[in-house]
Amino acid sequence: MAAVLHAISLGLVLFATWLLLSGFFEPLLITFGVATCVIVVWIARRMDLVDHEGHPIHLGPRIFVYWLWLIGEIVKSNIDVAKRIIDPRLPIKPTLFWTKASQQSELGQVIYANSITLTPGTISVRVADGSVLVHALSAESAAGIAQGDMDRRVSALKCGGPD
Amino acid sequence: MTPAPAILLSLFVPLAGAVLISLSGRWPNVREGVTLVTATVLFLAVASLVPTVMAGGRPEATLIEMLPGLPIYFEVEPLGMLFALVASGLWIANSIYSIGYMRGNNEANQTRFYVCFALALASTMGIAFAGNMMTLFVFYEALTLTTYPLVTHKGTPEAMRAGRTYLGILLGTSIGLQLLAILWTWQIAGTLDFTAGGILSGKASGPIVGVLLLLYMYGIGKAALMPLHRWLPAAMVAPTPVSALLHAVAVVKAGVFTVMKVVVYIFGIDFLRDSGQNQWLMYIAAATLLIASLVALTKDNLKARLAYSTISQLAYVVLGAALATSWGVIGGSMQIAMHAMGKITLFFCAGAIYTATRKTEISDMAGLGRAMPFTFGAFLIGSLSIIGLPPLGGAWSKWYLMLGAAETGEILMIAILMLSSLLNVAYLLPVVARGFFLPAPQPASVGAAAAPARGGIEEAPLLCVVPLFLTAFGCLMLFFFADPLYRLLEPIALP
Amino acid sequence: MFVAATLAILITMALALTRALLGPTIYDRVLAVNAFGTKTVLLIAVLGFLTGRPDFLDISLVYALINFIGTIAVLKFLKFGDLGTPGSENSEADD
Amino acid sequence: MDVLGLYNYWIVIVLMMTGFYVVISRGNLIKKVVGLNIFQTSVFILYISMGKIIGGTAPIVAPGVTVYSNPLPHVLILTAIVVGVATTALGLTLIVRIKEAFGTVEESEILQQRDDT
Amino acid sequence: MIAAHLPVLQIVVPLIAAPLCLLLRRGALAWGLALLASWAALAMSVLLLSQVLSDGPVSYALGDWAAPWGIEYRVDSINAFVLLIVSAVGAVILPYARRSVAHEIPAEQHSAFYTAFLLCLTGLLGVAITGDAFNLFVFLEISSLSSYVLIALGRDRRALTAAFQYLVMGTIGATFIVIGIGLLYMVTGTLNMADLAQRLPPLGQNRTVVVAFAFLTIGASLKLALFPLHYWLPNAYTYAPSAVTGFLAATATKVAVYILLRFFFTIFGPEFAIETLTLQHLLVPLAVIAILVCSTVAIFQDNIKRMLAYSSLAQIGYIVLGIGMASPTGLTAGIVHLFNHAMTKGGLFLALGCIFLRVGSVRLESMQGLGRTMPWTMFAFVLGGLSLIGVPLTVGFISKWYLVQAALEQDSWLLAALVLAGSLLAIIYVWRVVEVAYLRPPPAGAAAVREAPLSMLIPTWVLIGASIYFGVDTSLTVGVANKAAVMLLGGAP
Amino acid sequence: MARQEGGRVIEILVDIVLLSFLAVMAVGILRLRNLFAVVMLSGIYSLISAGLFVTMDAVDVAFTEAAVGGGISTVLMLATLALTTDKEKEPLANLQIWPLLAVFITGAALIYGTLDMPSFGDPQAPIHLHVADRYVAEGPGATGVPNIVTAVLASYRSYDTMGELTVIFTAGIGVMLLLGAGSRRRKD
Amino acid sequence: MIGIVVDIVSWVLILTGSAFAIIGGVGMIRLPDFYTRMHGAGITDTLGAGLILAGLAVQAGFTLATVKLLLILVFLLYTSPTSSYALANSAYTGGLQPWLGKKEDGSSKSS
Amino acid sequence: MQRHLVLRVTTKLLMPFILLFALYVQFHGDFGPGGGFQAGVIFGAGFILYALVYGIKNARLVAPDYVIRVLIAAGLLLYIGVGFAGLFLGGKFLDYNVLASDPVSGQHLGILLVELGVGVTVAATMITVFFAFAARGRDEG
Repeated sequence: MAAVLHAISLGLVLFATWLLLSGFFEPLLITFGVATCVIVVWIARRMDLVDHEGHPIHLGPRIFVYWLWLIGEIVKSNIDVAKRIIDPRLPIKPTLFWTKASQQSELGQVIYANSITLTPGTISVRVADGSVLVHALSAESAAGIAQGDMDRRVSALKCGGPD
Repeated sequence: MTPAPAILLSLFVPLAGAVLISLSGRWPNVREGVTLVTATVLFLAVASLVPTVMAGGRPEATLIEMLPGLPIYFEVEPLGMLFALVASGLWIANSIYSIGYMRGNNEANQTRFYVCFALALASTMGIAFAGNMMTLFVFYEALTLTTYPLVTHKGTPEAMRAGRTYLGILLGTSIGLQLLAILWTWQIAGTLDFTAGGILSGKASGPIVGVLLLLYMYGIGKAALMPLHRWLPAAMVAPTPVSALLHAVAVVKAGVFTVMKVVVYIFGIDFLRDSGQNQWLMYIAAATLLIASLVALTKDNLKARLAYSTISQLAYVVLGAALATSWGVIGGSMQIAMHAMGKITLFFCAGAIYTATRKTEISDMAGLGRAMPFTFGAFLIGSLSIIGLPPLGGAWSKWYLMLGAAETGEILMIAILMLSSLLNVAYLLPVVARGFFLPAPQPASVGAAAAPARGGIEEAPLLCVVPLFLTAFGCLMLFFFADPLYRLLEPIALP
Repeated sequence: MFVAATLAILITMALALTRALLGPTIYDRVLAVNAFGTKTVLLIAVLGFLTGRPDFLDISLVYALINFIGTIAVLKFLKFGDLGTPGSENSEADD
Repeated sequence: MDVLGLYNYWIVIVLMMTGFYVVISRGNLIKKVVGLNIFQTSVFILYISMGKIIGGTAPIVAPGVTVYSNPLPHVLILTAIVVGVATTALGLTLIVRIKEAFGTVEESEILQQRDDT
Repeated sequence: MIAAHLPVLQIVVPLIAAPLCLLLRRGALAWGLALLASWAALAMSVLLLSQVLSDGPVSYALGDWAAPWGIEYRVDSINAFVLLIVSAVGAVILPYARRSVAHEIPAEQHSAFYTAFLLCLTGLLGVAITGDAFNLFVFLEISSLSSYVLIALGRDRRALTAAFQYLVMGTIGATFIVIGIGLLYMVTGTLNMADLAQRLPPLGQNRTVVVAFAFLTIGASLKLALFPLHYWLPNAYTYAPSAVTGFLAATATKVAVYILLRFFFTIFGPEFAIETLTLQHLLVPLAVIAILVCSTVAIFQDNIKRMLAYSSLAQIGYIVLGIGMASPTGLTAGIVHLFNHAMTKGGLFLALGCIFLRVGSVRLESMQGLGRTMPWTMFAFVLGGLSLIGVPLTVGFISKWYLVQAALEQDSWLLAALVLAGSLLAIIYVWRVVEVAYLRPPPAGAAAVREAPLSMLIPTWVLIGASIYFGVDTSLTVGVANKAAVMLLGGAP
Repeated sequence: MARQEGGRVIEILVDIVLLSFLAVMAVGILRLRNLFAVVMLSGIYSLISAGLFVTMDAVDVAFTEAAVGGGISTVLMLATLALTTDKEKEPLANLQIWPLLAVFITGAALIYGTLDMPSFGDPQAPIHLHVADRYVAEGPGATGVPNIVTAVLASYRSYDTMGELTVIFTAGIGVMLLLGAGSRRRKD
Repeated sequence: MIGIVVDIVSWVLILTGSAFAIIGGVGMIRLPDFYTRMHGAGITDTLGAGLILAGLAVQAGFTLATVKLLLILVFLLYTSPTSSYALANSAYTGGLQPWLGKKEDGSSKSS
Repeated sequence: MQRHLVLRVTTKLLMPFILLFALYVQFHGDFGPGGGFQAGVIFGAGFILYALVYGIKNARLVAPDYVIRVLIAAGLLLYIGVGFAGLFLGGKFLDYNVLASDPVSGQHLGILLVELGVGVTVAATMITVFFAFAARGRDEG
C-alpha cells in the first residue's frame, strides 16, 4: 500500500517537474508527459527506487525550514573560507576528526553528511557506525561541527519515516 | 569450303580423350586404349583438312569473341597444317611408346600422365590452327601449363626444381616479353590476325621493329634461343615419352612454329628483311646453333646430349626465319617436321635403352648395339637425319636452309651451317659407334647396373621398339616424299 | 554584467585547469575536473544570456548530470579498479 | 584574408594535429584511442566553426531573431559525433580483448609476442 | 513500384534484414534471412544495372527532398557496376558462410555475426550508391565498423590486433575524408556530388579545394590500402574468419577505389584532377611500387592468406595504375580489374577457407598433397592463381591486356613491361602453392582430410567460374567498364 | 533581452580562450604518462569543446558532445582502464621524428588550405548562401519544427540519421559480439 | 524602475558570485593539499555557482529559464556534496593522508 | 558500491529525474536542443549510474539482456519502418509528407517517430556497451 502511494506521489512530482521543464501545454506534449511519468515510475519501481529513501515525501515542509537554515550556514562559512584563502598568510589549520551522527535513519545520516560537505570549510570523509569523519579547514569550522547544532537539526527532520 | 568442324573436332577430340582417360583411370587397358583411339581419331581429323589446304583453302572457325576485335579464332594455313600433322601423327607413335615405357618402368600417376598428354595435344592443336596471335598465345600458355605436370612427373626434388625452371622461363618469357610484344603489335597494327605479308609491315618502323622482334623471339621461350634455353636440359628429368613430347611433338616445335608464324605473318618476311633487323637474330641463331652443339659434345648423359642437340636444331628453324627469305622460311618450316621425326626417334631410342638397361650415360653404352640392334639401328637413322645426310628427311631442310643463306649472300651462315653439321656428326655418331663397335664391359658391372635385365641385355619391350622403328622409317620416307611437303609450304614463302 | 561573469568563470576554469595539469595526486585531478565541470555548467548558462538565447539551459542540466555520473564512475574506478562490482551486499561500512 | 578571421581555424588545425600525432606516435593503444578522439573532436570544431555567423544565434526559431548560424554543419557533426563514439566503443572493446589475449596494451610488447602458431 | 524505388531498396532491404537477424536468436534462421536479403540485393543490383544501361542514370531523392537539400541517390554505370560486384560477392559468400562460420565462430554468436555481415554489405552498397558526399562517409563508417568487428572475430588472437590496427587506420582515413568533405562544403556550401561538380570548377585553383582534394585522396587511399598506407590490410585479411576475408577482399577495397574514382572524376572532374594537379605523376609511381614491392613480399609469405593479402595489395596497384593513367583505356582497365579482381580474389580466399575448414591451417607446409585430397578446392585455387598471374582466358588477363594497352597508348613501354613483370612475380607466389599441393605427398597423418563440403565448394566455384567466364566473354564487364570510363572522363553524369 | 554589442567581442574572446584551453589540454594529454589522467583530461577536452560549440551556436552539438564526450566516452575509457592498465610505457622518444614529420606536413597542408577560406563567422561565406539558407527559411515551416537542426536532421537529411543510427547499432552488435557472453577467449 | 532594481540585484548577485568563484579557484591553487583544496572547490560549487545562477534567474524573470536555472542550482547543490564526499572518501580509503599542519592529529581512527 | 551509503541514497533520489529528463529531451527535440540521440545517451547514462551504484547484477535484473537486444533492433526497425511507411503510402522512402493528411503534420509525426527510434536504439546500445564492459571485468577478475 505504501509502495503504491509512493509510486503515485512520485508520478505526480515527476509530472510537475515535466510541466516545469516543458513549458508547453499542448495536448500532444501533455500526453507525452503522462506517458513519460508512467514509464519512469515503472522503471523506478523495477529498480526498487521507490521507497521512503528514494522518494522522501514524508519529510514534508520541515525540510524547507532546514534548507533555509543550511543556506545561511553555507553563506557564513563561505565567507569565512574565502577570507582565509585570500589572506596572504593562509591561516588554515586542517584537522580530521570523528563526530557523532545521531540520526536514526540512513537517509538522515546522508543528509547530515552532505550538509557538512556543503558548508565549505568542512568535508565529510567517511560515514560509518553512526559517526562521520570530518575534515575541517580550520579549528573554527571544526568547532562549528563539533558543537552539534547541525546534527540536532538534521535529527529533528525524522528521516526514518513511518516504516 | 567449310570443313570448320574438323578444326573444332581436332581441338575437342583430345579434350574429350582427356576426360575419358581420367574416367577410365582405374582400368589401365581401357585407359590406354582410349589414348590410342583418341590419337588416331585426332590424326584422321587433322588429315582430313589436308586436301583443302593443299588446294589453297583456308578453313576457319571462330570460337568466341574474347575482347572486342579479338576473337578466339582458328584458321588453317600450310604452316599450321604441317605442324598439326606432325604433332598428331607423332602422338600416335608416342602413345604406343608411352604405354611400353610407362609399363616397363612402373611409373606412378600414369592416369595423370595420359590426361596431361592429351591436354597438351589439345593445346598444340590450338597453336597449330590459331588464326590470330591472341589465340596462339592462349594455347601457347595452355601448353606450358599442361606440360608442367609432365615435367615434374616424378615428383622428386630434382623434378620440382626442373619444373620450376621450366615454368619460370616459359611463363616468364611469354607473359613478360611475348605478351608485351603482342599488345604492342595490337597497339600499332590494330589487329592480331595472321595475315600473309605481315600485319606490321608498313605500320612500324625503325628501332621499334627491332625491339618487337627481340620481344617476340625471346618471348617465345619454347624456341629455346640462347640464353633462354635452360629449361630444356632441365626438363630432361621427365620420363622419356615426355622428353619426346617436349622435343619432337609439341613444346619446342610449338616454339619454333610460333617463331615462324610471327616472322611470316606478323612481320612478313619482306618487311623484316627490308628493315634489316633480322641480322642480329641471324647471329643469335647461329651462335645458339654452334654453342649448343659444342655443349652437346661435352655431355655424357645421352638425354642431355640430345637436349642440347635439340637446342641446336631449333636454332636452325630460327635461323631460317631470320634469313627472311623464301628458301629460308621453307627450310626452317621443313626443319620442324624433319627434326621432329628424327629427334623423336632418338628419344625413343634413349628411352628404350633406359627401359632395357637402366643406362643413361653414353660411356656406359659400349657394346649395347649388339644386344639391341633395332634400337641402335634406329638411332643411327635418326642421327643421320638430324645431321642432314641423304637419304633421310633432314637433308631437305638443311638443303633449303643453305639455299636461303645463299640467297641472302650470307657466306658466313653457310659456313656455320656446314660446321654445325660436322658438329652433329661429332656428337651423335659416337653413340652409335660405341654401341656397335666397342666391346661390352665386364658382365659383372653390367649386371649390377642393370638390375631388371638379369638374364643379360635384351631389346626393350615391343611397344617401345615398334614406334621407334616406325619413326625411323618415317625419317626415310620424308626424304623420298618431301615433295608434298614442299608444295604445302610453298604458298607461305611465295605468296 | 554577463561579461564579467563570463570572465570570472573563464578565470576559474583556467585555475581548475592548472590544477588538473599539475596534479600531483590523481584525486587532485579528479577534483579539478569536477570543479571544471561545474564551471562549464555555469559558463553555458551565462553564455545563453550573453548571446540572448537563455532557453538552452537544458545543456547546462545535462552537463551537471553527466558531470555527476562521470565523477561517480571515476571514483568507483579509483576505489575498486572496476565498474561492475556492486561490492559486498551486507557490509554497511564504507570500506 | 585577415589573420583574425582564420585564427580560429589555425588553432583547430593545431588541435587536430596534436590528436593525429598522439595516434600515430604513441604505442599505447588506449592513448591511441584518446588521440583519435581528440582528432575527431577537433574536426568537429572545424565544421562548427565554418557554420558560425558572427552575430547569429543558434538555429532554433525564436521570435525577434533573424540571423541564425548555419544548421547544416551541426547536423553533420551530430552524425559524426555518433560515429566517433561508436568507433571509440569498438576500439576500447578491442583493447580489452587484446589485453586479455596478449596481457598488454603496448604495441611494442604485442609485437614481441608475434608467435606463429 | 519496385522499379521506381529500386535504388533505395537496394540498400534498405539488407539493412532491414540486419536488425531482424539480431532478433532471430537462432543462427540458422538468421543465416536464412541474410541469404534472402543478399540474393534480393543481387537481383536488385542486376535490375538496376540493366535499367541504367538502357535508360541512363537513375536518381532517387530520399524523403522526396530535392537534390542539394535532401540526400540523393544517383546511380550511373560506374556505381551500378560496383553495386553489382558487391552484391554478387555478398550473395555468393553467404551460402558459403554457413559451414565456414559454424566452424570458426561459436554458435551463440551466429545471429549477431550475420547481422554484422549484413551491415557490412549495406554499408558498402550505401557507399556505392549515394550521391551525397557526407552520406558516403556515414555508410563508409557502417561498413568499416562492421568490418572491424568481423575481422576481430577471427580465431587467432592476432585478429584482434589486426582489427585494432585497421580501426585506427580506417578512422584516420575516414576523418581525412571528413576533413576533405568539410573543406569542399566550406567553399561551395553543398554536399551533393553533382552540385559540387558544378560549383567547383568556377573556383579554379582555390587553395582550399586543392587541400580538400589532397585529404580526400589520402583518406580514400588509406581505405583502399594504396601502397605506403597499406599496413593494416595484410594482418586484417590474414586473421579474419575465412568468409569475412573472402567478402572484404572482394568488396571493401573495391568500394574504396570507387570512392577515389567518384572524387577524382565526378566531383573534381578530370580537368582538375588530371590536368591541373597532374595526379598521375603521384598515382602511377605509387601503383607501380605497390605492384612490385607487394608481389615480392607475397613471395616470401608462408601463410597463404597473408600471401594472398599482399597479392591483393599488388592488384590494388594495378587498379590504381589504371586510374592513374587517366585515359579511357586505362580507366577501363582499372574498372574491369575492379570486377575481375573481386571475382578472382574472392574465389581464392574462399578456396583457402575450404582448406582451413578441412586442414585447420593455411600455412604452406600444411597444404602438402591437397591436390589429391581436396582436388576440387585445389583446382579452384590453381585457376584463381592463373587469373592472378594473368594467364589468357582468365579475367586477370583481360585486365592486364587493357592496362598494357593503356600504357602503350601513352608510349610508356616501361610501364607496360613493369605490369607484366608484376605477373611474373605472381607466377612465383602462386606456383609455390601449386607445387606443394600437387607434388608433395600428403603428410602421413593426413588421411582425415576430405574434400570441402558442397555448400562451400559451390560458392568457391561460382566465383572462380566467373573469373574464367568473364575472361572469355568480356562483353558485359568490358562493355560496362568502358561506358563508365567514358562517362567519368567525359564528366557528364 | 537585446543583444549587446559587447556580446560579439566577448563571444570571440570566449572562443579564443576556450580554444587555448583545448590546446593546453591536448598538450597535456600528449605528455602525461598516467592514462587515468589522460582520460580525465580528454573528458575535460570534450567538455571544453562542448562549451565552444555553445559559443558557436551549435547547441545541439554541444548537448551531444557533452553527453557523449564527457559522459559515455569517459565512462567507457575508465571501464577499459579498469580492465587493462592505467600506466603507459615510456616511449622510446617523446618526440618521434617520422610521425612528427607526417603531422607537420598534414598541418602545413591544412594551413595552406585555410588561406583561401572565408573568414570565420563571415555571413557572406558560400556555405551560408547556397543550401543552408533554404533550410533556415523553409525548414521550420515545412516541417512544423522550430529547431532547424532537428528539422534537417530528421527530415531533410533523415537518411543520414538512419545511417547514424545504423552506425550505433553496428557498434552495439560489435561490442555484443566481442565482449558478450559468447566471446570467452580460449586461453591458447 | 523595476528593471533597474532587477538589474542592480542581479549585478550584485552575479558579481559576488563571480568573486566567490574566483576565490575558490585561487584556493584550489593555493591550498596545500588535496583535502584543503576540496574546501576551495566547495566555495565555487556552492556560493559561486549559486549566486551566479541566482543572478541570472533574477535577470530572466518569471520564465522557463528561471525554472531551469533553479533546477540546475538544486541539482548542483544536491550532487556536488555527494561527489565531493565520494571523492574525499575514496582518497581517504585510497590511503591519501591529509596534511594536518605542523602537529599530527591523532584523532583519526585508522582503518 | 551498494554499501556506499551517501551515493546510494543520492542516486535513489536522483534516478527518476534523470530518466524523466531523458524523456523530456526526447520529446522536446523539436523545440529546443536535444532529440533522440541525446535522450538515448542520457537515458543510458541513468542506467549506467544505477549500475555503478547498485552493481551490474542488479542493473541486469532491471534491464535484462534479451530486452535490451530486442530494443536495439526495435529502434532501428522503427526508423526503417517509418521510411517504408512513406514508401507504401505512395511517397519516396522516408517521405513524411504522406504520413498524415497534411504535409506539415506528416512531417512532424515522422520526425517524432524517427527520433523515438533513435532514442530507443541509442539508449539500449549504451546500456549494452556499458554492461558488456563492466560485466567483463567482474567475470574475468
